[in-house]
Order: sequence, then C-alpha cells, then structure tokens
Amino acid sequence: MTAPATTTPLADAADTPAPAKPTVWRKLFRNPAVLTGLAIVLVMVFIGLIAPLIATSDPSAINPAARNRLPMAESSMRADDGTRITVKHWMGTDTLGRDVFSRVVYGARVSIFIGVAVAAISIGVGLVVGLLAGYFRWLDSVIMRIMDGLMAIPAILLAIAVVSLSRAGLLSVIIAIVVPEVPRVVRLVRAVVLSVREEPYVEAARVSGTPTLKLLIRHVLPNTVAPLIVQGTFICASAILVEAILSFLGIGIPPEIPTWGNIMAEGRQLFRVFPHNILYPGIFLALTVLAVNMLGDGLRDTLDPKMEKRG
Amino acid sequence: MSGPILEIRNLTVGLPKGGDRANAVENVSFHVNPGEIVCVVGESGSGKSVTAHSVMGLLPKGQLKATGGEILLEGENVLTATPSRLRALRGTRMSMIFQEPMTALNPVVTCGAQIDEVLQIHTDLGAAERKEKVLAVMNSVSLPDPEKMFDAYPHQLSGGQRQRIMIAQALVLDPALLIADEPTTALDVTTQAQILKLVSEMQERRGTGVLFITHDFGVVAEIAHRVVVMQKGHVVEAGTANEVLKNPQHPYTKMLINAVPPLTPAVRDEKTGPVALETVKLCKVYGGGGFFQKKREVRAASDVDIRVRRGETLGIVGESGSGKSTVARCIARLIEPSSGGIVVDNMDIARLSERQLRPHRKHCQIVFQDPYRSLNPRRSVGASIVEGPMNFGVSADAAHAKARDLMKLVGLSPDALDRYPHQFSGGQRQRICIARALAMEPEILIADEAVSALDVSVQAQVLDLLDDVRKKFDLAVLFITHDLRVAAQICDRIAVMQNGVVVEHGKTVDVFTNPQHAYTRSLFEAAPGRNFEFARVA
Amino acid sequence: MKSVKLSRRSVVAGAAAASALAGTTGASAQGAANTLRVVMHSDLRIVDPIWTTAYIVRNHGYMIYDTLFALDSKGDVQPQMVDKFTVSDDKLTYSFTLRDGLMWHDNTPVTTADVIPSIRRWGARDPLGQTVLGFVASMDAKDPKTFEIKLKEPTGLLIFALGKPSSNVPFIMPKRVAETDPNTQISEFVGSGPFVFQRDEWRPGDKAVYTKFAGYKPRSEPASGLAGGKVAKVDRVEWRVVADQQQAVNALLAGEIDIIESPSHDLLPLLKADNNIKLFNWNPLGNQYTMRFNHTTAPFNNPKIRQAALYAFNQEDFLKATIGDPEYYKVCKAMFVCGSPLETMAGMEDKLESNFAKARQLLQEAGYNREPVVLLHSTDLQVLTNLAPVAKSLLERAGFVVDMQSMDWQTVVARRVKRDPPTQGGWSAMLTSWVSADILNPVMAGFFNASGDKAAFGWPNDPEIEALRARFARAGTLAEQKQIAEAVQRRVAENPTHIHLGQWYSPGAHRSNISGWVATPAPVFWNIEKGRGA
Amino acid sequence: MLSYILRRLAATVPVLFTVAVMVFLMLRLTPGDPAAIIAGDNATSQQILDIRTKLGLEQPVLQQFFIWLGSILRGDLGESFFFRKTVWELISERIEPTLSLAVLTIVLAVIIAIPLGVVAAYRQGTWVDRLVMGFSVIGFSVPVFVVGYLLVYIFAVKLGWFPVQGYQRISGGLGPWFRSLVLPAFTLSVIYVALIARMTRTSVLEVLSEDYIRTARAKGQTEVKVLFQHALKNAAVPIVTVVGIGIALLIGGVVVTESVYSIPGLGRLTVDAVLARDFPVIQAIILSFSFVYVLINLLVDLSYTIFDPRIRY
Repeated sequence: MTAPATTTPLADAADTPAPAKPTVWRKLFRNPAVLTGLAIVLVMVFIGLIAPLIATSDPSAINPAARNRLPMAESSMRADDGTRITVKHWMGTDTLGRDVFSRVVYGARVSIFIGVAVAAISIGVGLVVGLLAGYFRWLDSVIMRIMDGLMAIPAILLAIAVVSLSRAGLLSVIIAIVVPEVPRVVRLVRAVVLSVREEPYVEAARVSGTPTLKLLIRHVLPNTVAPLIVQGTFICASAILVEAILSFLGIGIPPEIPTWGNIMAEGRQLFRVFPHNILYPGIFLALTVLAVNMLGDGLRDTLDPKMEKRG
Repeated sequence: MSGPILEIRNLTVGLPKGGDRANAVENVSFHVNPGEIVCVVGESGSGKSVTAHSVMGLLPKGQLKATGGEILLEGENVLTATPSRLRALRGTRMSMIFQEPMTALNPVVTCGAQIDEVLQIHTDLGAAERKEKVLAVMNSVSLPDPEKMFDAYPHQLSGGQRQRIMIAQALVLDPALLIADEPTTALDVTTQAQILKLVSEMQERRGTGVLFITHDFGVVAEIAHRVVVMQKGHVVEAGTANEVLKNPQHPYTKMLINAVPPLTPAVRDEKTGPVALETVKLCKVYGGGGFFQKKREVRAASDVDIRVRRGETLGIVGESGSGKSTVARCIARLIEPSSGGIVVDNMDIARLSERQLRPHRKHCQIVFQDPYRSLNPRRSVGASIVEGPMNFGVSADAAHAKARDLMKLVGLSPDALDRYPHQFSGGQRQRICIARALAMEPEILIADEAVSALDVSVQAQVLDLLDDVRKKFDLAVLFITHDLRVAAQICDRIAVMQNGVVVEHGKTVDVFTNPQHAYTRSLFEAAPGRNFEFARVA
Repeated sequence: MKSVKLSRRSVVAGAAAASALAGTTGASAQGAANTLRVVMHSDLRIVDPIWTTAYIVRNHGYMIYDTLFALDSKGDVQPQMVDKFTVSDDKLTYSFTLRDGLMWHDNTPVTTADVIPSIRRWGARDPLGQTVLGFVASMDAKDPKTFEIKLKEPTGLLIFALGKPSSNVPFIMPKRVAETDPNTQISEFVGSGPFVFQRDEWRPGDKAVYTKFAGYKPRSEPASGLAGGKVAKVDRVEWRVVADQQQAVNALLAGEIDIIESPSHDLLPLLKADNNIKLFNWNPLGNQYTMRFNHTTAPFNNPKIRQAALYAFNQEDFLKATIGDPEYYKVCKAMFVCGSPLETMAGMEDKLESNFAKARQLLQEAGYNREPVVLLHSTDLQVLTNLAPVAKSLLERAGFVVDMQSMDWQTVVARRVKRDPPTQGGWSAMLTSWVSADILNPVMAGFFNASGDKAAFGWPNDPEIEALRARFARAGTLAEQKQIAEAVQRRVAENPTHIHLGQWYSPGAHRSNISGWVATPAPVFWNIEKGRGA
Repeated sequence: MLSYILRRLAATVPVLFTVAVMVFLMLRLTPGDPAAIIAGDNATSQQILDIRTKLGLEQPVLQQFFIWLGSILRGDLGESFFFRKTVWELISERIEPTLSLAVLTIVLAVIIAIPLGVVAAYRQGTWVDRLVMGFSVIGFSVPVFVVGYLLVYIFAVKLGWFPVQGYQRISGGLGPWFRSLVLPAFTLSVIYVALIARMTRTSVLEVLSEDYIRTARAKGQTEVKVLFQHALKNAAVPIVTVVGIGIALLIGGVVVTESVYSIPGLGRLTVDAVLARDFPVIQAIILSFSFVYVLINLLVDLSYTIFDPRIRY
C-alpha cells in the first residue's frame, strides 16, 4: 500500500484534465452577431444620451404653420420676443409641425429606456419568485397557478387593458408590458432551479450543512444568470415592439413624450402622403430591435446553447 | 475468401487545431480475420472509438478526418470510397453496435421497423418476406416473443433486449465485419454476460469478424481471441489474448492489468469499533397517492437493516435499480425515508427537518459517482472545500489551512486550491471531493459508485486513497458499487441488494467464497473473466 | 413637385385597383350596383337618437325616422311629416295635420297618438326641447291625423325646435317606443323613414345595414336640405366600419366602397388627385371647434382668468394644426356661426388675437397663483387630436401652467362629467367640436346654458346669461333675436362659458358614379343614385 | 389517458378563476365610467347616476363579482353595456373572421417555417442557415403594422392583387373569403414563421447529434431519409409546443392585424370594448381567450402522444 502523500497528481496516468476552454468573454468577442448587435445598440443609446445636443429643436414644440413638411424642408417660427428662428427639418415635420428628427432622437431615449426598464423589472421580479417557486415545493403550486393565470391572458390584451384602463403614461405602459413577461421569466428560473437542485454539487453543499438561502444564492442563482441575460435581451426587444403596438392602437405613451412607437402611430394615417413620419422612426426602431435580438441570439449561442427564445 | 476481413494500415486521424494533441490516432495498424474477435482495449482518450468509427466512415463531419493510411474492408479501401458506396457497404458488409442501446435506437420507431429499415435500404424484398426475415433474426438473437417485440418501442424493452435488437439489426444481412463499441458497458453484469455470450455465439455461427472495443479487461478475458492495446492514439501492444493478459510486455499494459482488482477478497481483520451508523427497517417508497386513480408504488428500499462500525467498510452491491443508491441518499438525508430509522451518533435523524438536520450534517458525508458534476464549476475548489467547515463556524483562515493539509493528503498540490474544477482531471476531482468530505471531519463517509466513472488505473489509486483515509480517520465507510471486483478489494462486509431488499449480508470473504442467495451466485457467475487469473507483474 | 409625384402614384393605384375590382370585392357580388357602401365617421353602437347626442346616432335616426318639420337648404323650416299647420292669432295655439300615407316599417299607419309621446320624450332630454316644452301648456290629439299644441306664452321657437336639424332631433317614433323612459335606451327600431334598419345584419364594429322602405311616401317637392321629398334611390345602404382612415381612403380609391362621410383632411390630396373620386361639402354650415371651461374649480372658476385664455388664443393656429388646408377652414369670431342669421362679431373684436401681453395682465389682476390647468387631450379622434397641444402651447405662452393629460375620447367623455378637483381625477378644460347646425342660437347651443348644476358639464353659473336666454325664447321676430344674441355674445366675451376656436368644413368623398348627394347639416342617403362604372 | 384529460380540465378551473378575478378587479379599480360614455354629451350627473344604477355599477364590487361569476357559471355571459345585444351574440358574430385568420396564419406559417427550419439545421453554419436565421430575427424585429402597411401598399394599392381591407364571410364564397385573408394572414404569419423556423432548427439540430441518427447512418440510410424519417419525427415535440405557445402570440397579433385590415374580429371587438369600458364584453372575451389558450396547451400536450410513444398519460 503506497502512502497517499506519494501518489502525486502526475500518477493519474491516462487521466489528463480537460483542455482549458476559452473564457466566455473571448468567445463573446469572437461572435459576429454579438459584436454587430452590441455596436448598433451602443450607437442608439449614445444617440439617446446626447439627444439634447443633436436635436435641432424642442421635440414637443409645435408649429402649426409648418406642419407636414417633407424631409430637408426648412421652417421659421416667431419666438415670444418676436425674433424669428429658422430650423432645418432633416426628417420633415409631423401634423403639428414638430420636428421629426428631434422627436426621433429623443424617442431613442424613451423607447430604449422602456425596453431596458421592462427587462430589468420583469427579470428582477421573475427571478425572486422563480427561485422561491423552484426551491420551496409548498410555494410552488400556489405561485405557478397564479403564473398560469397570467400566462393564460394574451400578453397584448393584458397590456391593452392595463394601459387604456389606467391613465396612459410611461409608468403604466411599462407595467403593462412587464406583467405578462413576469410569468415567462418565473418559469425559466424555476426550470433552472429544478434542474440544478438535483446536481451533485448542490447536494454536496446541502450535506455539508449549507443553509437553504445560502444554497440558493451561492450555488443555484449563478446558474440562472446566463439564461436570464439572454431572456433579458429578448424581453427588451419585444418590449420596444409592444410599446409601438400599443401606440399604434392609440393607447400608448402620450404624444408629448416622443417614442418611436407613438411617432409612427401618429404618422400612420398619412403613410401614403407623408411616409417619412413612419419611415424614419420605423428604421430606428427595427434596427434597434434587430440589434438587440442579434445580441440575444449571440449571447444564447455562447452562454446558453440549450435554451430557445420565447420557448 | 481468405485473408483478413478488415485490415487497418498506418491509420492516422487528425484532431482539429487547439486539441491537446495533433492526432486522435496515429499510424494505427492491425487486422481482423474471419471468425475472429479482436478486442481493442484502452482507457478514455486512447482513440479506440475513433478507430472504430473511421472504419464505418462515421467520424463527426468537420471535426475529425482520416489524414493518412488506409482501411481495407475485404480489400476495398473505405477511406477512398464514395459516400454512396460507403452507404452500400454499411449494414451489408460491415455493421456496428453501440454502447447505449437506449439512445442508439430511435425512440419513436418500433423495433421491428428499425430492423426492417436495413432490409428496405439494401434489399428489394417484399414486405412479407422482410417481416419474415426480421422475425427470424430476432429469434436468432433469442428475443422472447419476437411477434410482440416487433411492434414494441425501444423504451418498452429492457436494456439487454434493446442491445439484442441492435445486434439483430446489425447482423440481419450477415455482414463480414461487426464492430462493437463498448456494447456492454452500460449494462448490468448479468445482462452483460448474456450479451457477450450472444456475440460470441453469433460470431461463431456466422463466421463474422468482430472488432470489439472495450476498456474492461474482464470482458477481454471473456471473449477476445486477439487483443490490441491502445494508449493516446497509438497501438502499444498486440497479440493473442493469452500472450497479452498473461505476459504483458509494455509498461502501460502491465499497469492496466495490475489495476484490475482481483475477484478474490483480501483477508481483513474483524473491525470492533463502536457502531457509527445503523438503519432500522429503512423504507423508501416512491409514487403512490395520485389525483384520480392510485399511482402504482415503487418500493425502492424496504426494511433495510445495516450497521457500520468505525473503521469498517460496508459494501452495498447490486445492479441498477436494486435500491443501493436510494439507501445511500436516505442515510445522507438527501431524501426523506418513508419509514424506519437512521441512527447516527445515538440519534435518529430519519425524520428530522432540513433545519433540525443541519447540526447533524457533519457526521455523515458523501462522495458521488460523477466527478464532473460533483463540484460547482463556478467556484474554486478551495471555496468548495472550506464551505462546509465554515458553515459550522470554523474561521476562514483555519478552514483554508485545513484545506491545504487535505489537498496534500489526497495527493494534490495545495496551490491548486484556487484553481477551478475544469482545470482538473476526473480522478483529481474525485480526490477533491474526498477532501471536501473529509473537511467536515465526519464519522461516516458514503462513497456512491465513487470510482465507477474512472478508468481502471485511476480507479485503483482512488480506491487506495479511500482505504487510506478510512484508516487515518477511523471512518465508517459505506461503499456503494455494482462492481464485485472493486467490492472484493475494499470492503470488510458486503450487503447484496436486489429490488430494494438486502438478500445477503456478511463478511466479504464469506460472501465471496460461498454465496448463500441465488441472486448473489448469479452475480458471481456473470462477473467477466472470473475464472481467468490475470498476471500480477511488478 | 411632391404633389405631382403623388397624383401620378395614386392614379396608377386607382386604375390598377379598379382593374382588379371585379374579383376583389366580394360584397359587390350581392348587387353592389344598388348597394351604397359608406364609411361613416364612427361606429354605430347606440341606436337611440333621443337618448344620446352622438352624431352617428343622429345620422342613424335620419335613415329610419322621419321628422314633423325640417330645415331646407336655405335654412328655413319646412313641413315634412306635417301636411299643413295653422297658428292662432294670439300665437298660443298651433294645430297640425299629418300628411297622408305615413307608414311605420311594420306597415301600420303613423298617427298623432305616436307623435305626441315622441315629442315629450325628446323634450325630456334635448336642451332646446326642455326650453320649448317649458312654454307648452298642452298637447292633444284631435284625431289620428291632427293634433294641437297650446302654449302658456308665445315663443318663436316651437316650429324651429320641431325642425331642429341636429342632436337631438325630434324624431317621431311609434307610441310603444316613444313611451320608453327617456333615460333608458329603446330596444325596437321601427321608424317611418325612407330606410329600414336591418337589426340582424347589424354588427357593431363591422357594419350597419339599411334597406329601402317600399312603403315610404316621399313629399312631392324635390329634396332640399333635410326638407322635401326623401326618395330612396338605392335598395341598400351599408355603413362599413373602417377604423383606419388611411385604409378607408385606399378602399375608396380601390372602389371597395362608394362614400367616405368625412375623410381625414391630410388625405384629401390623395383623393383630389384621383379623377374617379369627387369631393362634396355636404355640410355647408360646417363645424365649430370649442374649448369648454370647468367653472367649478380653479383656475377657470375665475372669469378674468377665463378671459385671459380668450385673449391668449387665436383661431388660426388651431385650424392650421387640425385642418391645415385653408380651403377647409374659416377664422370666424361669430359664436352663432358665420353665414347664419345670427352672425355677429359683437364683443369679440379684440379677443382671439393671441394678445399675450393682455392675457398676462389679466392673469395678474386675477391673482392667478399658477394652479395647473388640467387639459384633457383626446388622442384617438383625428379631428380633435391636435387641438389640445396647440391650446397648451398658447396657454403656456400666456403664462398659464398646463398639465395636459392624454387619453382616448371615451375617457375624456367619462372624465369631463367628474366634478372632483383636477388633482383628484377632475379637469379644467377640454376641447371638442360642434356641428354648426346645433349652435345657431343661444337657446339650442348647450354650452350657453349657464344654469350652474343643471347646465352641461363645465357647469357655468351666470344668471345674466340665463335671463337673456329666457328672453330669446320668447322673442317673436328675427330682429329681436339678433339683438339678444348680440347681447349674449358680449356677455360671454366678458364672462366666457366656452371659447369658439373657428369653423371648419369636412367634405365627403364619393366615387364619380355616385350622384344626388344632398347638402345637409347631417349626412343623409336619400336621393343618392349609384350609376354604373368605376 | 381519460383520467389525465379530466385532471387537466380540472386544473384549468383555478387558472380561469385567477384570470376572472384579475380581469374583474382590473376593470373595476381603474378610471373610466361606462355610464358617462353611454350618457354622451350634455348629460347631467343625475342621468349618469341613473345609468350606473341600471348597469349595476353602484353595488359593492365583491357583490358585482359574484353576480357575474354566478351568471358565467350558468353559461350567461351577460349583455353589452352599449350594443343592445348579448355578449354571446357579439362574440359569435366576431368569431368567424378571427378564427379564419388564425387558422390560415398557422397553416401558412407551418408550411413555410418547418422546411426552412429543417434545411437550416441540416446546412448549419452555411449561408442557407444564416439566411433563414437572419430572416427569423428580422421577423421578430419589424412591427406587425409596418409589415401590414407595406404589404397593402405593394400588393393591394400598387398591384391591386388583393383587397385593401375588409373581410368576406365564407358564406360569400371561398374565393373572396380567401382573397380577403391572404394579406392579413401573411402579415400575421411573419413573426410566427420566424418563431417556428427557429424552434424547428434548434430541435432538429439537437436530434441530429443523437446516437440513433448515427445508427441510421451506420445502416447505410440516405441523408434525406435520415433527416425526414428519423430526425423530424423526434424533433416534433418541441415544435408542436412552440406552435402552441405561438397561439398566445397570435391572439395578440390578431388585434393589430384586424385593425390594419379592418377585419371585424374578436381582436377589434376587444379594443373597441376596452376603449368603451364595455365591462361585460371585455371580461367575457379575455376569459374566453384564456380558456382557448389553456385548451390549446392541453391539446398540444395530448398531441405529444402521437409523436412520442414514450409519452403516455
């Protein structure tokens, strides 16, 4: 019998460690989808941030005299002190003579904010509820029944009801979009928890007397991060879309807060006469959502190949 | 025709860039004659499966590619054959059976249809004739009631029956070459024995040449005519079964053969330490209840009475589904027993709630089968080891100091503490798991198939380690295994389980020398290479 | 340049669509030739024109009901169901005779027994009706064809009221229906008008269907305004709901429908550019934009502050922002509508000129301490959407603090009747639009009712105005009426009940094979013919 | 099997109850007064109060809820506040267009998406794959109504192949019915195709890495048959699942599509009802949509047994 001390790791002859995998970060930055997606998103965010600097005029300043101007048209408006200011409308003006370009860049702020906020909130709520549901059997059935209930109501209908029945505004819209998303997140988290809690290393931790809460945070929670990041991007993307749809149905965010959605919604009646009202915000919106989705796909492929979007 | 059915000449298969070596296999040459069983033996990563797959032309596209040499099937080089020609050869001249019959059979197609498919592809027989032929072959692999099996789905069959279906489907067109890739590894010993018997029968009756891939020298001893030993993609030794097994030349071969535990138990002195663990009529029942109609119950363990003393190793031996792991998990209180008692440290912990349980956790630790899932991939091994002690109020420094000692103890460098699991090999991880268990200073250590997933050489070392720590800390070890050889080597006493019941219980020597229960005997009957004396060479 | 491109584009579109027409419109399968497919300004949901003032319901009323009197194209009241009537010399007794052959859609004759309860029910809800019935001593049926109305004191309004052209119109309904409680909707739709309502084909949100009433006996005179012979020249009228203006126009261009009651002004260029389409201004009197104050809460509970708004506003901005094309709007400071007998500028000369200096000064005098103006902004009705933002910016430039709250029109309607303080779901001001025909004098125009709690939402309380309105009701001659109306307008200029923000016109659009559309305050579909061809 | 179905149906009861409670509270606790809307302009506060009382809106909320619940259980969905019609009438009028649109869309989507997905999976990493995936991402990214307008402009206004808007009932002949639905169905199916193609690709990819695919090849089976005989059937379950999930998505899309093409379906009815605060209608619709959703999930689960013999209830 050889003394254990003498059996060095080298002794494990045909038993060599798995070659070290490239780190997640390196993989991410090799992924073209992630890179392009990220790039576009960042540009959009940047535009939103510097909106006050690049906007050619106050996005909600109306000018009835210069309504429905075509792109590149100029208009002048008298200020209270009688002086006249001349503005060039890169993207034309809408039916109130508001400068579409300025509205679009300010719209970037709100639209992206909505996307991020919805993603953050629904993930936050979903994570907590999901962890609880996943780990405590007795809570599980109760929570999941409620979630099933929420799931059963078609998302858009729920959103329509929430927004149009409460006072239309940024907050109510965000809530309206969050509510239907939460159960999806909860289910995702719960699924992860259920699979992880059977993992030997979690059981090992249990056996070594790790308190449940610690167990959740230390060993279970980290496993939810990857799928949640991915899910988050998809929620963010769809939130931006849903906002647009709500606006389209005439129950979105009030027009004096410009979002890509409600700029398009306002412009849609004049689609054939003045397409620019839909065209420009449309391009920005589609581009952003596209980018976020690409980012999400890329993230999924690298972080979490198993999972499939909206599944 | 004479001459080898299969001849492999200087086969070299390249690995994609960034692998741990340039080629999966390098200059491999050997041949298979008609009516001959050639075993290719080697541990994981030896390239034995790659060799087999390149013969079938089934190397994963884009990842592996034969870069040199040739593979002659009845004189025809399959490496240069066109895809359609290759397809024509598969199933007719050469065919293959795999390790996991469950996954190797299409779960949504009936067994009959899957055998029939071969005929559809390669013959133009009418439906009636085909069915006839299929039933015939199913008969020949002695499947009970072929008519019924024909329309059964894979999941409705037992593991052994599935493997028989695979064999039937491989042999239905009498190929010249049968490639068997670890065909029995996933099966219980008794089933394994039957399948091995079947393979050699078929091969004799039909004069098929068999290329048999395995890692188990027991199996080799059982059926091989000739043996090819592979290591890291090279053939290190080849010869007749007798030559290689009795008189190995290459050090690696010697090492492997030495590592095979003997079936004859070492004589061990009676342990008289205090009783550390006792179970009283331990039962675990799954299922039951049900909303509308009563679900059928599964008695995973019933009335299990076992007792383990300090310093003693009790082996629980049984095949899959015997309930041995259930017992272990009950004792570790990962699951709650349905009834009965678990006395640890003069305290029945069977009914305690998670919260009440916590203080008692330290008494009993467990090491799991799969080393790759036993450690949290996101935490350094150090963190994993100190977690337990710190749960019980040990200071961080103290815990870390202890962790370093334990790393030394299990034969790893203390500096490795802040490395992450993926940087270690399977064996090393299992050592770390043992260290983690020991960190709790338990009285009881449960090893649940702790060495089953390891290659023989590594297995031997980990077994040694377990025995060492038992001595060192006067542990009561509960050793769960399906492998009689392993049990023979390490256990003081053995409990044999079948369908949740302990059918035999006694000193290892007694159980091995004259087994009382029929089931125990059948287990010994089945043990591969039981009546083969391996060379013991230094 | 743009317009040229446009016209070419849409001509192509029109032609292409027309060529594909044969297959596309399955509706045309069942006799499109004599089916008039119309897109109205909104969806027909409620079907009791006495119970609600919604214009779509009024239009529905004109399809299936008939009226005793009616306004002709010159603005004079002419008998419609009535054959002839006489007034006693003391102007206190009116006696009416119904003309022959009046039939209900269930082919029972119309009698005075139906007429009187109908007038009563209308009088219970309509503001003008309430005033007029105030003068009525008794209504008695002499025989199935003649009835008599006795007054307490003379009024010039009785006949005018019975011919009231717009909401609520005194439609005549069968006795059993007319006796329904005024606050309950009627649930039977039998009328005596030129068209029959097909209840089983009525799908709210989809379409309402009317068919020609064979038993209707039109007057012999040619149709003129709402008066004259109501001859149904198509077998079937379908009101199609096309929620999306753009799509409605596309559909008209494609020939899938025949008429749009009032297409969005910004889309008119498309229609003008297509020579298969004709525009027709069916309501020459037009409409009037209005901002209503809530007199019960700060800041607009103070007349000076209301007047400040009157100074701060100018009609041009509102009209530009909503209508755009000057061809379809008219700046008009006459509250009783330019082009009507009571047109006058009295008291308004210096107002509505966006005189912010004057406005600020008034706010100061009034001691306005920046209570926010809660301005209700409806976002889903094209013709109203752009009003609130303009009001907001003008008010702000005058020094008001404005909290504009956006919501759909239905919510505005719900909100504006709430009397709570603005902070608790109340309101300070809202904008709407009136059909000019509804506001031709201070008695019929609901917003002049200043009787406090009994007044319409906004609840102005000004005894002086009420006194003037009472006098107006008694006024015998037009001259007298003119002089009182002027007084009312002067008073309102000092103590505004609401602000009129200019007149606008919304032409209907029809395919060129449609002819005979009559100019009326409310769109009507008798006398319209549908010829062959695109 | 039967007991399973019964069990599942029983399980839907609490779900629908939750839905009922949530919807009901949502309606009652939010501003907007149907009575005021019904009363119309220049209605006095007294008239409005009268109407509220008539509509039973003056009773305590809890009481209202149980009255409503009671009538639902009796199968009576109540009467619309506005239209002199029962909710049941309204819904049954509107069901045909929505159903037609939904079915057509699903069929369209499945026909297009599944082959795309399979090909993409088989040619993983090639330009075909990228093209399909690219399309599916775009499908997720463009708002439905934009797609709608573009299609209308091109195929109805410019080319005049299809009607611009409106819906033709089946009773008016299959031809017109179909023509009137082509554009809406396409519009709606875009996102749906994206979803299904994606899922098909993923699950086929997963199956392709299974042992029994290797076995099939080892038998000498041709790639095409490996793909469609072995892979697709095993990949079916997740695909069917996503089709089911998609129904919820579909119901949302229907609302928009119906507004764009002014199709008199349930989606439009919902929006109108919500805007008009027509409580009985809103409650009924959302409840029935939820029921449909639950039902579809049940059907999906049952359909598993067809595709996978291992699944037995």
